[in-house]
Amino acid sequence: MADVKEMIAKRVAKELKDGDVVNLGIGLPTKVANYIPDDYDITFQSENGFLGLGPAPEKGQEDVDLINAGAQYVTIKSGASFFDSATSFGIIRGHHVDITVLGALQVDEEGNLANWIIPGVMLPGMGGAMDLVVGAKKVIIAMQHTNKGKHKILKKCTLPYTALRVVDMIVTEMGVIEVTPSGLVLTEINSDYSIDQVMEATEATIMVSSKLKEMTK
Amino acid sequence: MADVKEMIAKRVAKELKDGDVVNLGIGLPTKVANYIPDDYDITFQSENGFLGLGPAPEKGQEDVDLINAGAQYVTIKSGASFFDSATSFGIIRGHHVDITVLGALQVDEEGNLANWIIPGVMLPGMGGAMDLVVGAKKVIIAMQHTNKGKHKILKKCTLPYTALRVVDMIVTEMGVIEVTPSGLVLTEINSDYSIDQVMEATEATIMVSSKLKEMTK
Amino acid sequence: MQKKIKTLEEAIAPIKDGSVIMVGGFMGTGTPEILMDALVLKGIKDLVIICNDGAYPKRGVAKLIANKQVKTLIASHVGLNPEVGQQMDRGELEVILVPQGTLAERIRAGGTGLGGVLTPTGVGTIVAEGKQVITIEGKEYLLEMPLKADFALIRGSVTDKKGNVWYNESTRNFNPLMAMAADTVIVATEKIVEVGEIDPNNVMTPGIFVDVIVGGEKPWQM
Amino acid sequence: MQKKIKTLEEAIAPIKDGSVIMVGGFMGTGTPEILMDALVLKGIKDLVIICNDGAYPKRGVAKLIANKQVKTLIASHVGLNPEVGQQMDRGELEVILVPQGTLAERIRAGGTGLGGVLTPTGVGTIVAEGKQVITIEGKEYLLEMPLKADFALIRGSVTDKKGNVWYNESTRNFNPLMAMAADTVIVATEKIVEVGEIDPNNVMTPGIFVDVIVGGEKPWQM
Repeated sequence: MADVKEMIAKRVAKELKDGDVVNLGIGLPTKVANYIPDDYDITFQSENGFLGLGPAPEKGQEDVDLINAGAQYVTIKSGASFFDSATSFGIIRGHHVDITVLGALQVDEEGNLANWIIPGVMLPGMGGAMDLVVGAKKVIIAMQHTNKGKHKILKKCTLPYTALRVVDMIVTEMGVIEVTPSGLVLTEINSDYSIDQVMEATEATIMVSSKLKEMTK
Repeated sequence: MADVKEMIAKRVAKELKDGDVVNLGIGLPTKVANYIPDDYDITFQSENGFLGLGPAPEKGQEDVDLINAGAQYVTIKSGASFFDSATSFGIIRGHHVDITVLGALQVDEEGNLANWIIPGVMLPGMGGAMDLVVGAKKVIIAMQHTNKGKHKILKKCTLPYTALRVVDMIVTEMGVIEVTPSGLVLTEINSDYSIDQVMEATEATIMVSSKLKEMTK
Repeated sequence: MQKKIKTLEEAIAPIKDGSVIMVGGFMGTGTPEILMDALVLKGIKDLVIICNDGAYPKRGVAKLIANKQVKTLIASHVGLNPEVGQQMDRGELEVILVPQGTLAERIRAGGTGLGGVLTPTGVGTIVAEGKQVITIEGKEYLLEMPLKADFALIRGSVTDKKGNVWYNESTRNFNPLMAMAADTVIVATEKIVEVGEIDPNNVMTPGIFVDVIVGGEKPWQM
Repeated sequence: MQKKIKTLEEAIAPIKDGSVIMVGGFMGTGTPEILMDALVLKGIKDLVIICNDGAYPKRGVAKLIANKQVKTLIASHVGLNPEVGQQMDRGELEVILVPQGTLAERIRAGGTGLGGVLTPTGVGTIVAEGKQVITIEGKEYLLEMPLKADFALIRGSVTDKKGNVWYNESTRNFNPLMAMAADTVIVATEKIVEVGEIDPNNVMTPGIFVDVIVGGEKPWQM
């Protein structure tokens, strides 16, 4: 089996269309950039203030004025543009980002998302996440299906919300789940798992699409 | 007697302090720029999008990309800066303009201002005037005392308001009137006129300052 | 990369009778004149135009107004174009006047996903009619709502082939705001350059906002 | 012309215990480190710091936090500076978390005289607690209020002697917004140039906002 995170990133990458403006969260979502077809012109946004985010620089070639939202040194592509934080979040809130890919602590049947705080344990702050999920045209959650066996896809989130009814799609190592007005629908499944195994790893009610496909790995 | 408009402009200019940011309205107020001491560093704002407005260019030297808010070709001074209209009015509304000088159709005892519309007669639009008088730290009205004998300084404006309680000072060919919480106070008088003449040319109640001075011409 | 450079005709093809169109410029300076001329030629009607002003005769949006193509004009100032007043008097043109700073902020709100902004401008005046007044710490503000459009017609001084735009001097005005607030953004530009020729720091409208680039915009001939 | 260039010591002289200070930068990038160091040396306390984040140890505002000079931190993210959580747990530091886009917009509102803005961000979350919810066309928005400060500490890449500032790449972030929202604005800059050397079109913070210029800010040493 391919590395789980790489597999998830690879599947998410298929959701990106030529010409899209995309914002990738820190961690697993960042890997999505590695699976874009060469002939695609995808513009990556970095919410700290630019469009045209490129790959990490060679060691020793870092530009100290140029970091991404995860505080890593990065590069820009030709045609990039810089702006201030109000414009950056204007781009996000104003629905000019086609897709955002983020991790999650919990997602629920209504597409509600919790990914920024575990009261009493972890209080990092929401950063740009609340704006991103409210503003992006499509919100994809890329994460491992469970937290070491503990359910993350729930009937109802128990952690404080990041936002309500914002998630469009969940991609995990087990499959692809779409959030629809009638609930969660499993549309693709990793052939290493049975539908029962997916159900077991999910607290939320999941419908299985009549067109269920095999997930590419 | 010196030209009335020039005299008014000259007197208004005395209100400007070194380092001030100033926005001058179209017409008479524009002339204020001609009476600034040479050693003063005044920054003039043009609300169509820049700071550092300079004098009119020589004929034939016009730059077609560079107009002021009155649609006249202008120049910029060294150290100027350009920006978009939202930033321009952010500067105005955010109290970053020290003084604005505007004409008026009517001003009243409360410092209410009417200067943008005569219903059924003149409907030019308010342009930037409503923002300027609400946003500038000090609002000076520079105008002739009456409209060919018809009162303009009233107990209460009869024309639609530009804004309420915004005028700080009125400079006319007859004198200088300050708007205070207790009403209008004549602080300077042109020696060509008597106090009675000023009163007669003014519908509003005017108090005469105990420190009444002669207006410079 | 998608090809954004098109002919004038291709560029304005999707604009129809009744379209809501933002037009950049301040008294014509910063208005894409070749797009105005093309719309006059095309002759579509009942347009809703959002522009700072009514310009002056034979300049900018005044061309559309003179040609009776405009149903509604949302602007802050129309005093230098006598045709506006005449058409209003005859009931041919509706004019909605908005304070200039409020107009800028409403367009910005439309482009940046804000539900509205609170401004002190216009409180106690005609502008406040029909609007919600919200009092904060004893001070009154008007709730002003976002403005959006089907099209934004923008004038660039320098535009690269990805659509990154740089505006010279006072041509900038409403252009970058409108470029964020419309479904389709058409830039008529003086100069077209290769991608990378505009310093990424100095890009004023990022290319993601621009759908169509048309070359051939000229400096205004006085 | 007023002389704006001052020494570090002169520049921070008016900053006192309890001052409300906006600090530009995103995870330290774009933060004026020489001003942070000078404040640490000065040792004033009970500061209210408004900054995008808590940076990371030995960088930016983290220096002030580590030195126990901060009473309240208003930020969108504090997860990469463990000291913040520790001081919170001990009750030494109050942290007010604000979504990043809302933080930017609140600072912009403070600087541009808006009474507030309506944002969809945070609706239905902890962020909405105690805030007015306004429904427009069936959609809920939070009314978010302006933020202002006594001081803004800004990092310029290039600054002219009138105070016009140009920011390089991702150092821009909150700097131009904060420069409009504080009573006194101090810029620590890498390069000081003569007036006129920055193209007026590309000025990012107009000089009228800058009260004090301090030279000697260095590129960050990794």
